[in-house]
Amino acid sequence: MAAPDLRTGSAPEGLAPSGNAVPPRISLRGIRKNFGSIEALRGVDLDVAPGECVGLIGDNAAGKSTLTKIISGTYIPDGGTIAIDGEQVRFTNPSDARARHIEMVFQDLSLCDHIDVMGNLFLGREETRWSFLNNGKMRERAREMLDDLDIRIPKLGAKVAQLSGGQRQAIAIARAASFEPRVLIMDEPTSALAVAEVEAVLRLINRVKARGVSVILITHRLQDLFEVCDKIAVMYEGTKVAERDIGTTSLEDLVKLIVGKGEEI
Amino acid sequence: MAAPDLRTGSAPEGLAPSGNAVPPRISLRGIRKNFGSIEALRGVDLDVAPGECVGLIGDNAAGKSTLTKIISGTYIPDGGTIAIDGEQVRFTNPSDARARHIEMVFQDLSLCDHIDVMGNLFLGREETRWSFLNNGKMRERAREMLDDLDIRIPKLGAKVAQLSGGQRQAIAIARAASFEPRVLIMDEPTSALAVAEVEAVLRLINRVKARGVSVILITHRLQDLFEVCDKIAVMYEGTKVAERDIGTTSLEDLVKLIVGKGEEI
Amino acid sequence: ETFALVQINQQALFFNQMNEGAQAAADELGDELVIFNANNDPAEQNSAVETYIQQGVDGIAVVAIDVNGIMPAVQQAVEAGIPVVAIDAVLPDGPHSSQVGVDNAEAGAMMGEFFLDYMASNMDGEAKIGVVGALNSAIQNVRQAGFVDTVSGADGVEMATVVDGQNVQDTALSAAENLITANPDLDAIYATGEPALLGAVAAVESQGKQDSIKVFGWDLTAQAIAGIDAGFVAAVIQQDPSQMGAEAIRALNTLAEGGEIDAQIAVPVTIVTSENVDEFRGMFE
Amino acid sequence: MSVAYTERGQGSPIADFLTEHAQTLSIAAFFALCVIFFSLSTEVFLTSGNLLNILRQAAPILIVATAMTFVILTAGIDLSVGSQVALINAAAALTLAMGIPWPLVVLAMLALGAMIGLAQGWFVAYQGIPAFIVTLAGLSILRGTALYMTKGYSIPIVDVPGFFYLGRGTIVGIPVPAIVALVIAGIGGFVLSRQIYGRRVIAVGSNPEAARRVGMPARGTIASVYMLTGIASAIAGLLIAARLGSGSSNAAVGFELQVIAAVVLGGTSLFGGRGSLLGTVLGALTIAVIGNGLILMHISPFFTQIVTGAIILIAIWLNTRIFTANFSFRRKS
Amino acid sequence: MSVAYTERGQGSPIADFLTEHAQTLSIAAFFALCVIFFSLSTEVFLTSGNLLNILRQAAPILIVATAMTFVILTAGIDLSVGSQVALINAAAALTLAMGIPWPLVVLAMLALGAMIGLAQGWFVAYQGIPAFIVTLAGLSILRGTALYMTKGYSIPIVDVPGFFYLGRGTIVGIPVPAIVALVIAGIGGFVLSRQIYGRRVIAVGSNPEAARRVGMPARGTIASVYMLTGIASAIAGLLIAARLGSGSSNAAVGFELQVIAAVVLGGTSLFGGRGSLLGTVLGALTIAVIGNGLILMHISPFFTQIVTGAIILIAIWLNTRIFTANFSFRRKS
Ligand SMILES: Nc1ncnc2c1ncn2[C@@H]1O[C@H](COP(=O)(O)OP(=O)(O)OP(=O)(O)O)[C@@H](O)[C@H]1O
Ligand SMILES: Nc1ncnc2c1ncn2[C@@H]1O[C@H](COP(=O)(O)OP(=O)(O)OP(=O)(O)O)[C@@H](O)[C@H]1O
Ligand SMILES: [Mg+2]
Ligand SMILES: [Mg+2]
Repeated sequence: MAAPDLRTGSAPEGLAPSGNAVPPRISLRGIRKNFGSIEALRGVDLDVAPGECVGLIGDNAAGKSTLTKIISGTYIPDGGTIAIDGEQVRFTNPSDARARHIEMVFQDLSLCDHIDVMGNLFLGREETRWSFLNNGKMRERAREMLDDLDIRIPKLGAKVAQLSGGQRQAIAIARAASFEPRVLIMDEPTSALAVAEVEAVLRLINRVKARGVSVILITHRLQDLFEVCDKIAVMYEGTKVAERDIGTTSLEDLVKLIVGKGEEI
Repeated sequence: MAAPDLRTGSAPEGLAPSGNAVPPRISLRGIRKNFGSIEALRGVDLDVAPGECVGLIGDNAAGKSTLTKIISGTYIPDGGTIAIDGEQVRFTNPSDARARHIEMVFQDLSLCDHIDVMGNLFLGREETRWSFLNNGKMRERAREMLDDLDIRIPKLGAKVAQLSGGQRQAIAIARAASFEPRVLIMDEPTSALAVAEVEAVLRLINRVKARGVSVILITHRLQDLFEVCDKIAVMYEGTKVAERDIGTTSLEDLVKLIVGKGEEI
Repeated sequence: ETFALVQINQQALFFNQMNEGAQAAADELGDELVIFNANNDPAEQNSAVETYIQQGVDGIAVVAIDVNGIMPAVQQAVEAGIPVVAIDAVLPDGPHSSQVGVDNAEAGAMMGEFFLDYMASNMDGEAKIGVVGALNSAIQNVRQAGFVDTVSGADGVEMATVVDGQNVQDTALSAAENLITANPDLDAIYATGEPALLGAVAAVESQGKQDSIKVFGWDLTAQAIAGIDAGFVAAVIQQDPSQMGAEAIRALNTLAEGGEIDAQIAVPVTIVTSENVDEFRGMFE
Repeated sequence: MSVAYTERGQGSPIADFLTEHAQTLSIAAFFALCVIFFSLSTEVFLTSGNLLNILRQAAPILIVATAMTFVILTAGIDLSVGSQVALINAAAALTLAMGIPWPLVVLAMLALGAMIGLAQGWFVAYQGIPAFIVTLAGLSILRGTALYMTKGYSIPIVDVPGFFYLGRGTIVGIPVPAIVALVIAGIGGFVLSRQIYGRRVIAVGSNPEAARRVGMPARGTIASVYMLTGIASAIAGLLIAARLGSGSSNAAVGFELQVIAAVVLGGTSLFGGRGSLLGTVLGALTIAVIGNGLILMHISPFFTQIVTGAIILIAIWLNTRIFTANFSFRRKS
Repeated sequence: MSVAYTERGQGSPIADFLTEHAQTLSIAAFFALCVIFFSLSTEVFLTSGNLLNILRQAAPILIVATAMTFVILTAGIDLSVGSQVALINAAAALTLAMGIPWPLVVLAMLALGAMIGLAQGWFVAYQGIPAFIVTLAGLSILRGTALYMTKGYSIPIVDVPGFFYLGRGTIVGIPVPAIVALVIAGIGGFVLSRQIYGRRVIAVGSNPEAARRVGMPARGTIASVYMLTGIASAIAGLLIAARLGSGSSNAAVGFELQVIAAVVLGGTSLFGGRGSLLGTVLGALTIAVIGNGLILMHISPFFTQIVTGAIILIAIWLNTRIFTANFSFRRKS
């Protein structure tokens, strides 16, 4: 299964541990997950190298969100192994994953409606001085975080419940991308964004990739994949049915793979 | 403003009331809406003819969702008038709009998490016999409704909280489209759908248009507009800044209009 | 003059009759009377006394929930020159001017003696007795202790369970029913207060045990009189709450006019049985 | 690396059934446990007399808990039921004492209960005031009114055999209150699962804004559930009056918490949208059985409160730990 | 049909401020109204003696309501506070009667309160049992324990002047309990709005799953708020014991509902995530002022319950009708 003999401990970004091949940043083997009678995942393998962006596509209910939630510690898998930088790990809750700098943009966004924009941007990562919230410092950084995404949010003090769908999504993206992730998982991050904002997110992904961050991008906008991804994994009914390098595939090919009309290798 | 002298009463589908020009199915004039200090809408006019599909596009937070929620009776406008088939109306809550066969797919879907798929499909439109739920009849129709959308939902008895994002969205679409609407409003209905499902929704829109239903489609997937829309309205910061016939515009043109770099007529 | 009466609650007839007696006495003497209902919360009683001190009433009568806990407030009142008279619940030694009412422990013991006599003469000298109490009422705990201490050692008496009616009649009813089913051979029930007695009477009726169970208790009601008439209620201690209230107000009035009063003002109790029940019928028509 | 395009298998439907009904199953199991335990440890428990006793005692809780299930399903709460019972109890005794025929009194009390409930429901549904506060105020106002009407006297009800029959009579050996309670619970369960009204209640509790948007009479539905608790409290108040043969403002103190405990023990979520009436029935019976069993076991009365509380905690703990293994996060469930 | 691309204007920030703080403003206005009304209708109300009295009397509610605000912000509830107060009250009296020095007793009681709270919090947070049921069981168990310890009698506390000072003393003329209460409320407000702990409490109440996903110690936070009510109840129990000079299992009957009423009156939502401590303080003071004012006005005791309930209903009605014009739909707000 996963290369078990590699030494543990996180190697510096982009540097192989011992002259050897770089172990994948994330390596999943045989991941299974059932919800009651539904087999959401039926044994999925996936590798993501440092600085690589993997596009995860598939039909609705194929299990994409479930797979990424397992990587981020939100669900505990029923079977299979997860290795980070060659070291096998077991996440029992999301803070375990966060401790390893795995950040995720959830499909349902996971914002706190009663907290303002700034508070949501820093949720779980508050700047504090002796346990006091350092609002001044947070306000400064919040502006920077949002400007990166080209989004118009006039008031940082507004409660997020009152924002438009796109504004809310932008906040979730800014939050995940800003705290030096080593793995960034984005579950349909651009579904509610307008054209310019989508471009900004794609630019952002390319920027973090260049810093050595591994990215997993779930999206149904297949054309976007070609702008940022290095590799595409296709899921179908809880299994991974295909993997393609971006150079060797085309939009039509992917569409066929998704619906299951491309049944070869 | 709206032609006020046309006789009231709903004319049969697609038929002009008195040899004259058909009044628009929906006619908005000067719609304004404030939330606290935010001017969400600053006076918007919009006409939709029977059997016409209007694409409503614009940057995030431009006010698209707010405008459509006003048409569906969810919000009460602070100013302006709404006319349906030439008759001026005032909606005080969504059932008023529903009584006039205005159905809407909400951006946040508005599903009841604790109710199963079938129950959500028929929410507010339950089949009953002497106030008893007629589950048999509903089950039959539910399958039909979902098959139209090409979506895989194995169990009609599953609670919708457990479904994937795309499955949930499909339920909301099926619900709005199935009860003989005269106006169908869809707020980003395809954002979470996979490729094949998007095509199915677009086909569905063309089908209902052919039956004389007026459709308002909000989407950020601009290429889709060209497959179903007759007219595009562009919003910017709470106003409508442009309207285009589909034949006279292009993707690039629309992108410019959205971000405000196309400042002519 | 203005006097204040700080009451425990108004859910029992007992307290309301006390209020009425006090009101009548006040009217007769030309005084104003204000009544406060603490709804069983001891701290509320202290708050009320403090408020009346601020307002400068001329005398305070108090029926304490927490006999120790009321003392700081009594102290404050007396220091502010306002005389205090205690009714019913017996306060520990303190600066209050007088104690009006019944000694519940003694009356409980008296009922115990009555029960032993009754058992000897009417129950072949043997009886199994259960208690319907109200553990959240200190006064009723005193009544229970006075009774139980008297009867428990005696020959022929078997003590069954104590059940808690919580001073609520429907709770007392369920508890008493369960007491009866749990002890099919039960001969007698002692109920320590009005809700408990009401519950016990209804339970005996609902279980159809009128022939085998005799009820002893506190505080007459129409149902208790009906039970006496039917023969299964053997004896009820009847206090005279109305007179307690009246005596307290008269005492306060005397003090306000510069007179002197006794430290103990006793208001006697009567044990009501089928023999003397007619005297009390009028109160409940 | 080729994988066939295979469809997911159909997992066992039993697993789904268990997950779906975990709450009801677990309270049923706990109820059975209690019954077995008390049967073994006391002789009297399993006698028909005692069992009928339990049913009669549980009737008022069961009736009000049925209506309370609807209220809690809408994510509301009704703290005033105890006070409503007391008010009806007192009002019934007073009107009967005035010589009004008892069937008329019963009808009038039902109407009064419905009106009180509707008034509270109006504040909750149409004025948007939290149910907790409305019914807390109701608790105080209604108990005060009962007190005022009776002046603290317990009002005897004499010589109305027809009325007494309601509280004390039996039909083929089963106490009338128990029959009334079971019929009401049955109807409640039926309405909840099969009627459009039940669907509306669940929809409003699950997502009130969605219910409104699809054109359901959301406010009307919310107001109506308080009318249900009003009517149920009236019935309970009448049964208690008929059983005790008297009416008093002191009746049913603390009743609201018992009722809510029964509903929650039965697996209905206080956040609305999820619950079952069968669970409520089992919850109410469990509470009644525990109360009865502890007395039969001659537990010292000083311990009964402690033991009752502990048992309830254990019941719901088993419920969440053993039976609901997949219990994810509090609010979601 | 040309429209320029103009940006939205900046609306008045006052409108936002009003919407944001509508709840607190309205309870403040209602509080002011009550004060003015009672000042005009009774002479004694506005004397410093009476005002200090009100402060002293309100202190226990205020202290526990401060902690309860945190609990309710997490969408929880603590019904056991009254029983906790009674237990601490009784335990303090018993230990003082054993001759243990009072500072030691105070510390021990605080520790006991914290432990009881933590135990309940553990069930809620780590076992996923609804807070309503856990604390309802706690209500029963703790009150039963207090009853058992005191056997239903009240335990006198004698000759502990240092301890009495806590309940009866004054500092520059202000009662010690009032000072304690205001300090605690102040710290509470500060923690809630400025400290990371307050942020966590609000996040957990607003969306527990989101809080968990961003790596907040969601369970720990939930457990901790019940520890806060435990400690606050201990303080309240000690103050009441010191004020009354006795301990009794009957202390603080119905206290939980008063405390929750104060919190909700102050605008904190029972669905979690939204609330303010200033509102809670005003809510608690309003309840205390109404109680005091009605006594001063010599309202017949038969009416006080009715009037109190009605006033609370009116207060919250004004709150939602007049001040929160934009109040959309119940659950959302
Ligand atoms: N918490 C849950 N409980 C029960 N079933 C679940 C749960 N989460 C997911 N599922 C089921 O698992 C399957 C996969 O869901 P998942 O959300 O992973 O799909 P997806 O690939 O993300 O789809 P989409 O593109 O629509 O978002 C679905 O059939 C769904 O019903
Ligand atoms: N209920 C509300 N309360 C306060 N402000 C609101 C509310 N609803 C919308 N707004 C504000 O109105 C503006 C327009 O929002 P709207 O949701 O209509 O945008 P949109 O065009 O649909 O954007 P998107 O494409 O991101 O969905 C936003 O600034 C938003 O913050
Ligand atoms: Mg998904
Ligand atoms: Mg929108």
